[in-house]
Amino acid sequence: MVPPPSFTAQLLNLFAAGLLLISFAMLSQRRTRSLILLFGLQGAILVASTTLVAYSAGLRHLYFSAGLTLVLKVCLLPWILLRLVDRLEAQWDSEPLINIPTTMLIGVGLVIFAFGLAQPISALATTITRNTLGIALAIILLAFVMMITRRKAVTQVMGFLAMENGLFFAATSATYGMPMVVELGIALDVLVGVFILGIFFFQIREQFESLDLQHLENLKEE
Amino acid sequence: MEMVAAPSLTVLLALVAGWMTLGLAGLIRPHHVGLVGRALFPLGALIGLGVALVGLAALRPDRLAEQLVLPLGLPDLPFHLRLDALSGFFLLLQGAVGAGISIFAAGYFRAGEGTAPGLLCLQYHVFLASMVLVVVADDAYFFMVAWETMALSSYFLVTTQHRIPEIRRAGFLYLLIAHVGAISILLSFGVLQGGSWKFTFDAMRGPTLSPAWATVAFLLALVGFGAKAGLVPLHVWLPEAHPAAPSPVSALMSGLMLKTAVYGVLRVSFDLLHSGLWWWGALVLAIGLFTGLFGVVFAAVQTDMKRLLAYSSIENVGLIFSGIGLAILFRAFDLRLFAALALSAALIHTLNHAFFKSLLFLATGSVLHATGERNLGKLGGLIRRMPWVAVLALVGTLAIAGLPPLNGFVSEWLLLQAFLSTPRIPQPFVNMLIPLGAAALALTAALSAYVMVKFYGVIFLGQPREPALMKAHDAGRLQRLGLVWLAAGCVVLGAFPQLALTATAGITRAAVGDAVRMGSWAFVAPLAPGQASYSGVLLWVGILGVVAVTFVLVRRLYHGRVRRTAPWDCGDPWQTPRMQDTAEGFGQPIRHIFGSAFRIDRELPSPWDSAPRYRVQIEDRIWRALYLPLGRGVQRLADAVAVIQGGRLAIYLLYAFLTLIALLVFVL
Amino acid sequence: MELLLVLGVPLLGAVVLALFGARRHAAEVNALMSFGTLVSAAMLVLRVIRHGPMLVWHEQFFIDPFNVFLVALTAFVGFTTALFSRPYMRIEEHNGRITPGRLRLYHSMYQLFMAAMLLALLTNNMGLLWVAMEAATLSTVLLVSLYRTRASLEAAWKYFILCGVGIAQALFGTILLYFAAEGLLGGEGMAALLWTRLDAIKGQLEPTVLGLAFVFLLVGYGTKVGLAPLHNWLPDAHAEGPTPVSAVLSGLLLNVALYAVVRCKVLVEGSIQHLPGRMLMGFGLLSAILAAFFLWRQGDIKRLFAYSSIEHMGIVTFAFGMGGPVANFAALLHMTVHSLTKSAIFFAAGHASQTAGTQRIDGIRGLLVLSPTMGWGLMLGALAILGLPPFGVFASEFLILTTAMRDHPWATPILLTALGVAFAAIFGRVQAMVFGEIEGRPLSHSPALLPVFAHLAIVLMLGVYMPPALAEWYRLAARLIG
Amino acid sequence: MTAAPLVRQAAEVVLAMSLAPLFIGWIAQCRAWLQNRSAPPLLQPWRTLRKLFWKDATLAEHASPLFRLTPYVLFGTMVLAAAIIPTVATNLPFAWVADAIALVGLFATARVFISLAAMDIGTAFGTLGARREMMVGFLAEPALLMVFFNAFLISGSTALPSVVERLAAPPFIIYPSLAFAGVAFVMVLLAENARLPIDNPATHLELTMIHEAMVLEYSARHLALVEWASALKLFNYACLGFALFVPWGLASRDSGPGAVLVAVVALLLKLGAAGAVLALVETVSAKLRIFRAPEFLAMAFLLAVLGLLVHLLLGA
Repeated sequence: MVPPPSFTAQLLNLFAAGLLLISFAMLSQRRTRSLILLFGLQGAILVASTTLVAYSAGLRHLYFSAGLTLVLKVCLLPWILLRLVDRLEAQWDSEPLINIPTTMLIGVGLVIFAFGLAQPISALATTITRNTLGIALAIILLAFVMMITRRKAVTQVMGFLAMENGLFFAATSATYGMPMVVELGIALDVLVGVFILGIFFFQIREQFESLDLQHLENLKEE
Repeated sequence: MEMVAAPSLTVLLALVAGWMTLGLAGLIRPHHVGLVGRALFPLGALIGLGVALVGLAALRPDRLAEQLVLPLGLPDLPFHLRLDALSGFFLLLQGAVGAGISIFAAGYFRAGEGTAPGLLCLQYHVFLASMVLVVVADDAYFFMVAWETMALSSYFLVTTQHRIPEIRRAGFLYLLIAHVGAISILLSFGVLQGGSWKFTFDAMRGPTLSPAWATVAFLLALVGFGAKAGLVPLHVWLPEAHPAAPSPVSALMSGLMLKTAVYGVLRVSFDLLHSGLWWWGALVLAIGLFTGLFGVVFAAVQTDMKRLLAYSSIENVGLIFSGIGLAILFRAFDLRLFAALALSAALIHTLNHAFFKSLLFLATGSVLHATGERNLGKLGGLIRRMPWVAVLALVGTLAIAGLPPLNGFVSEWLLLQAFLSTPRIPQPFVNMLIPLGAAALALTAALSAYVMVKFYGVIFLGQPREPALMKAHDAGRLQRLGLVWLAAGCVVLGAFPQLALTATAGITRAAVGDAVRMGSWAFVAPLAPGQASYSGVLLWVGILGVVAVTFVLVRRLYHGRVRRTAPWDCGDPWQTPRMQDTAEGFGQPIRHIFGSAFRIDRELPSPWDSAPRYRVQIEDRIWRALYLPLGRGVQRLADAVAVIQGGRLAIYLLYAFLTLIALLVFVL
Repeated sequence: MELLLVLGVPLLGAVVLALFGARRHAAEVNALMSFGTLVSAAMLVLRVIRHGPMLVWHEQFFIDPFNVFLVALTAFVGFTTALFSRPYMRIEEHNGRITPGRLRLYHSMYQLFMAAMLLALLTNNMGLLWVAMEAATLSTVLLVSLYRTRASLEAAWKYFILCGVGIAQALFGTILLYFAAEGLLGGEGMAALLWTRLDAIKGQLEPTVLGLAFVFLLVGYGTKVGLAPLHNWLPDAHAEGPTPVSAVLSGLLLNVALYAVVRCKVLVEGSIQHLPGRMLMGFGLLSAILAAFFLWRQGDIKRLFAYSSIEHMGIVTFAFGMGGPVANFAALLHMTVHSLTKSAIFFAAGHASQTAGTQRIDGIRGLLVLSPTMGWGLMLGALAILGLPPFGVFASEFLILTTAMRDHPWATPILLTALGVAFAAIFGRVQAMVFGEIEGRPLSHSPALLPVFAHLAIVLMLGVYMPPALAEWYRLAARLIG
Repeated sequence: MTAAPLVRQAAEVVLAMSLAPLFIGWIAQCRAWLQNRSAPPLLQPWRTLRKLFWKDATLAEHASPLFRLTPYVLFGTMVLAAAIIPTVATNLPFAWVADAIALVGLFATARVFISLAAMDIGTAFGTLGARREMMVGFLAEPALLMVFFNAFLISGSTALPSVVERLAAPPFIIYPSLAFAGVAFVMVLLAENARLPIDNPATHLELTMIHEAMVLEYSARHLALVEWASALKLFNYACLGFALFVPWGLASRDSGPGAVLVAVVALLLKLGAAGAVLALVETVSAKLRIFRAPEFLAMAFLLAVLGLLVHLLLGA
C-alpha cells in the first residue's frame, strides 16, 4: 500500500532539487514581483515535500507544520509582500552589487561546498531523506549570497525569507521536523518579523523617499 | 585568631583606619579650611608618626615577621598582610616623611579654584593609607588593589586644578602609564604564582621557577615598577605630573610614592625570586645609571623649578636602582657582604631622597605661595624676603647635591664603596664595564651639585628679577614646622649614618644573607675598619669647630668692621637684575656639552630688532623617538580598523558570511 | 510557582502597558512591574539556593546556579533601568523627541523584552531558547527605532537584518543538534532538544555533526553577543536607541546571548575537546583588540561605551574559551560586574548627553562643575569599567590575566595591548568630559543618579568583599560549565 | 686616645696652613724666572694676607649672611682637608674621619659654597664665574674620583693612610695604571686650582676668568680667607699627588721623630719640584677658550678610566 521508500526518496530528492533550482532563479531574478512569486512557489514545494515526508513517515505533527507553511508562506507572506510592493512602487530592483553571472558562479561553488560539507553527516542520517541536508545548507548559503548582493530593502528581505525556507526544509527533511511548540514559535517569530519589516518599509519610505539601501549607509566610523 | 598574633599590624590597621576617618571627616564640611587645615592635617601628621614608630618597631633585629589575614578580598584569596623588616623600613620612611609633609600641608591648602579642601583631604589621606597598605600587602590581589588605589588617589590629587588643560594632560599621561605598568606587574604575579593558583606571597616564595619563567617574571616586574619609579624610557609622565600637582602632593609623590616602586622591585627580586641571574643585575645597573645621568642632565636645563626637581627625582631613582642592580649582581656571584653593602646603599639613598626631595618640593611650594611664580626666570633674591625657607632649603640643596657632611653624601659614598668592590666579580666583561659605571655615577653626583647650585642660586640668591618679589612673605608657622622637621632629618641622617645602616641590617640579612659591619658609634666602616671609614658627626664637629675658631680668631686678632656700599662688579656703574645669569644661561654649558641629548629649538634675536628676545625650548628626544611614533602607530591602526565599520549592510553580511565559511572550513 | 511569576509579571506588564502605556503614570507602572519581576526572581533564587537545581513543566524549564544568577542579574538591572528611564524619558518627552504614543510602545516593548530574556535564560529547550532570543531581537528592534529618525531607522534596520540572519544560522545549528541527538533520544517528544537530556548523553553525540552545529550556533548567537567581526550592528543600535535601551542591550542582552553560546559549548565539548574553546578564545581576542582600536577614534559617547561592551564581551568570551574553574569563575564575575558597571555608565552618559544637548564627546564638558554627582558617576563608572581596583571589574580581570599568563602566554600581549589602548581611549575622553569648563544647561527633570551609584557600590563591594554565598554560587556555576 | 696624636695632627695642620701661601709664592717666583721677570719675594702672599686682614671689609648692600659665612666655610673645609691628607705622617687620627671620597666631597662643598656666594650679589660677573666654576667642577670631580679609583684598586682601600702605606711599602713596584692616573691628576689639579690653561690667576677684568670673577665682591678679611683657602687647596692637591704618586718619605705609623724630620724635608723637596713643574707647565701652555675646558677635562677623565682598565687588564 505504501509506495516503496525508494520512490518517496526520489520524489523528495526531486522536490529538493526544485527548491535549489528556485533559489538559483531567485538569485538571478531582478524583478521584485517575480521574486515574490518564486518565493511563493518555493513555499509550495516545501509544503509538498513536508506532506510527503509526513505521509511516508506517518508523523501527524508534520501535517500541521505543512498546513502552517501553506497558510503562512504560500498565501499570507506573498500576499503581504505583493501589496507592500504595489504600495511602495518598488517593483524593480536596481542592478545588484555583483553581476548575475558571477553570482551564479559563486552560487555553484557554494553548492559544491555545501554538499561536501553535508556528505559525512547525511551518511549517518537515519531518515529516508538523508541527502537533502546538503541541499538545505546550499539553499541557506545561496540566500545569504542573495542578501549580500541585493540593494533594495525588499529584496534583501526576500533573501531572508528564502533562508528561512531553507531552514524549514532542513528541519522537515533531515529530522522529520522540530517539535510542535518550536515550530509554532518559529512561525510566530517569522510572522511578527515580517510585520515589523512592513512597518519598517513604510517608515524608511517616509524618511528616505525610497527603499534603496544606499540611503542606509550613513552610520559608520567617519 | 591572628589578631592576637600580630599586635603591630593591628595597630597599623587602626592607624590606617584613622587616616580614612580623617579623610571622610573632611567631607563633612568640604569648604571649611579651618577644620581641614588646622585640625585634620595635623592629626594626620600625628598618625604618620605612629606609622613611623610601627615601622621602627618592626626593624628591631630580634623581630620576626608578623602576618595577618583580613576577612576581605576575593573568595579564595582574602587580604593577607605581612610586616617584616623591609616593610618596616618603608613604613618608617613613609611615616616620618609623611608627617612632615602633612604638617606643611596643614598650612598650605586653602580654599579656592579646583577641588574643595575637604575632598582634597580625603584623597590625600587615602593616598597615604594606600601607600602604607602597599608595603604590608602579602598577596598579589591586595597588593594590586592598594597599588592602583595609590595611583588613582594621586591622580585625583594631581588634577586638582583640572580646568587647566596642561594639568589634565599630565594627569592623563600619568594614570595611563601607571595603569599599563600595573597590568605588567599583575602579569608578573601571574608568572610568579607558578601554577599553584595561590596568589599569596608565601605561596610565591615556595616554588623555584625555571630560569626562563623567572626572567619573564623579573622583567615584567621591572617594567611595571619602573613605570612607577620613572626609569627611562618610562619616565615621561614624571616631569609632567609632579609640577602639575600641589606642592605637598608633589612631595608625597616624589618622596614616598616613587619609593613604593623601589619597594616592589626589592620585594620581587630579593624575596619572591630568591635567586637571580647575574645579567639581571647588569641590566638594572645599566638602566639605573642611564636614568640617573639622563635625569640630572635634563634637570640642569629646566627653567621651571618643579620640573627641575622632578627630573632630579628621576636622577635619584636612577641612583637607587643602580644600587639595586649592583646588589643583584653581587648576589648572583654569592658575594654576600658586597651585596649587602649595595643594598644598604640603595635603601639609605631611598630614605635620604625621601627627606631632602620632599623638603625641596615643599620649599618650592612656599615660594609658589609667596610669589605665585614657578618660572626660575622670574625669581631671585628671596633669601632676604623669606629667610626661613631659604635657610631650610639650603640644607636640602646641600644634601641633594651629595655634599658632606649631610645625608645625601652618605648614600653616594656607600654606593661608590660598593662599586669599588666590583673587581671581586669573576666575570671579565662585567668588571671591565663597572669602572665606566662608577664614572657615570661620579659624573651624575657632580652634575647634581651643578643643578642644585642653579636651583638655589637662581631662586634665593642674587637680586629679585621681578619687582613683585619684593612683596614676598615668609612661610607660615605650620609650614616652617614641616620644613624644619625634614631638614632635621637630613642633618641627623648625615651626622649619624650608622643609624640608618643598622636599620637596613635586618633587611639585607634576610635578602642576601649578610649585613655590613657596623663600626663604632661615630664611624661607619661597612667593609673593614682599615679599608674605608667615614664619620659624619666628627666631620660636623670639625667644620663647625674650625669655622668657629677662625671666626673668633679673626675677630680677636683683627676687627669686625664692615662697610656697606654698592656692589663693585669691576666698577661697572649701572647694574640691573636682568644682568645676572638667567636659568637658561646657567644651563647653557650643559646644553653645549650634552647637546646631542636634547631636542632644542631656539629663537635667536636678529641684530636689528628693537626688543630682542631669546627663547629656547628643550625637549626630550625619547618622547619624540618613542611615544609619538607609538601614538601615531595606534592612530594609523585605528584608522585602518575603522574601515570595518564602513556603514554598508551588504558588507556586514559579507563578514558574517565569510566568518561562517571560514569556520566551516576550520571544522571540516 | 516563582517561575510562573518571573515569566508572567513582565508579560502582564507588557499587556497592561500596551493598553494604558500612554497614561501619565506609565513609567511608574513600568518600574513597578520590573520590581515585581525582581521580587519573584529573588524568590526563585532563594528557592534554588534552598533546594538546588530544579526541572519543571515536563523538563521544559531548568534552573541551575548558572542561569539563576543571570536571572537575578537581569531582573535587578531591568528594575534599576526602569527607575532610570522614568526621568530620562520624561526629559526626552520634554525635549520633544518622542510622543506619548511612542512611550506606550516603549514601555510595553521594554516589558516584553524582559520577558523574552528571562524565558531564554530559564528554558531547558534549545528550540525555545532560539524562539526567545528571536523574540528579544524583535522587541528591541522596535525600541531602537523609537525616535523614528533616519539614523535610528538605519540602526534598527541593520540590527534587524544582521541579527535576523545570525539567528537563522543559530536555528540551523539547533536543527543539526537535534538531528545529531534524535538518533539517541528518539524524535518523539522533545527529548532531543532538552539541554539536560543532551547534557546527559553529550559524550556519545557524533563529533562531525556537533562541529558543524557549533559553528552555526556560534555564528548565530555570537552575532548577538557582538563578537567581531559580527558586531557591526552593535554600536549603531546602542548609539541611536534611547539610552535605557542601550543600557539593557549592553548590560543584559549580550549576557543572555553569551549564556546561550556557553550552554552550546558545554554540550559540544562533550565530544569535541578543544575546538570550541579555541574558537571562543579566537573570537574573544579578536573582539577585544578590534574594539580597543575602534575606541581610539570615537566621537560619540554612546558609541564609545558600546565598543567598550564589545571589548569586554570579548574578554569574557576569551575567559570561557580558556575554561577551567578559575577562568569560568572569572568570566561569570566579569559578566556580572560588566553589566552592572556598563548600565551605570549608560545612565550617567545618557543624562550627560541630555545636559549637553548632544552625544558628541567634544560637546560635553565640565560635568564635574555642572553637576558633581553626574560627573563623579561617569568618572567612577569609567574607572571601574577600565578595570581599576578596588572595583570588581579588576577582580575578574586579575583572574583572567593571571590565568592567561600561565596557560596561554601568547595571548597576553594581545590582551595587554587591548587593555592599554582601551584605557587610553576611554579615559582620555571621559576625563575631557568630566573635567574642564562648563558647557550645557541643567535638566528639566531631576536626573536619576541613584541607580548609578547603587550599581557602582555593588561593583565596589564585589571588588573588596564577595559574600560567601555568592562566591559559592559562582563556584557551582563555574563547575557546571566545566 | 692620648693627646699625642692630636698634637701631631694640630702640628701638621699648622704646617700646611703656613706652607700653603709660601708654595703659591714659590710658584710665582718660578714663573717669573722662567719669564725673565724679576721675581716677587717668597713671602709676598703672606704679606698680602696680613694687609687684607687689617683692612675694613666692604660689602655690597644687599649681601646676605650666606655671603659673609662662605669665606669661613671655605677656609674650614680646606683646613679639614689638610688635616685628612697625610702630608708628613700617615698615622693621623683625623684621617679616618673621611676617606678620599669624602675628601672629594669636601672640595665639592667648598666649590658649591663659593659659587653660591658668587651668585648672591647678583652681578653679571659673579654669576658667570659661578657657572663656569661649577662647569669645571662637575667635569673635574669625576676625573679626580677616577684617579683615586686607580689607587684604590691597587690598595683595596679608600682610606688615604692605608693607600699611602700600601703604595710606599717595599718592594718597589711599577704600576702602569698610575702613570695614566698621574697625568690625569695633574690636569685636574690645574683645572681645579684655577691655573692655566683653564683659568689665569694673574688676570682681572677679563670675561675669560673664573675664580677671580667669583671673588670680585670680596674684600679685606673675607678676601684674605678666600685666598688663603685657595692656597690651601692647591697645597692639598699637591700633597694628594705626593701621597698617591711619590709616597716615599712619609713617616709611617710606628716611626719616631727622626722619620718625621725626614718626611718634612722630603715634603719641602717635593713641593719645590712640584712648584717648578707647575710654573713650567703654566709658562709653556696658553690659556684655552672656556669651551675647550670640557675637552681638556674629558681627556683627563678618559685617561683615568683608561688607567682603571689597564689595571684590570694587567691585574696590576
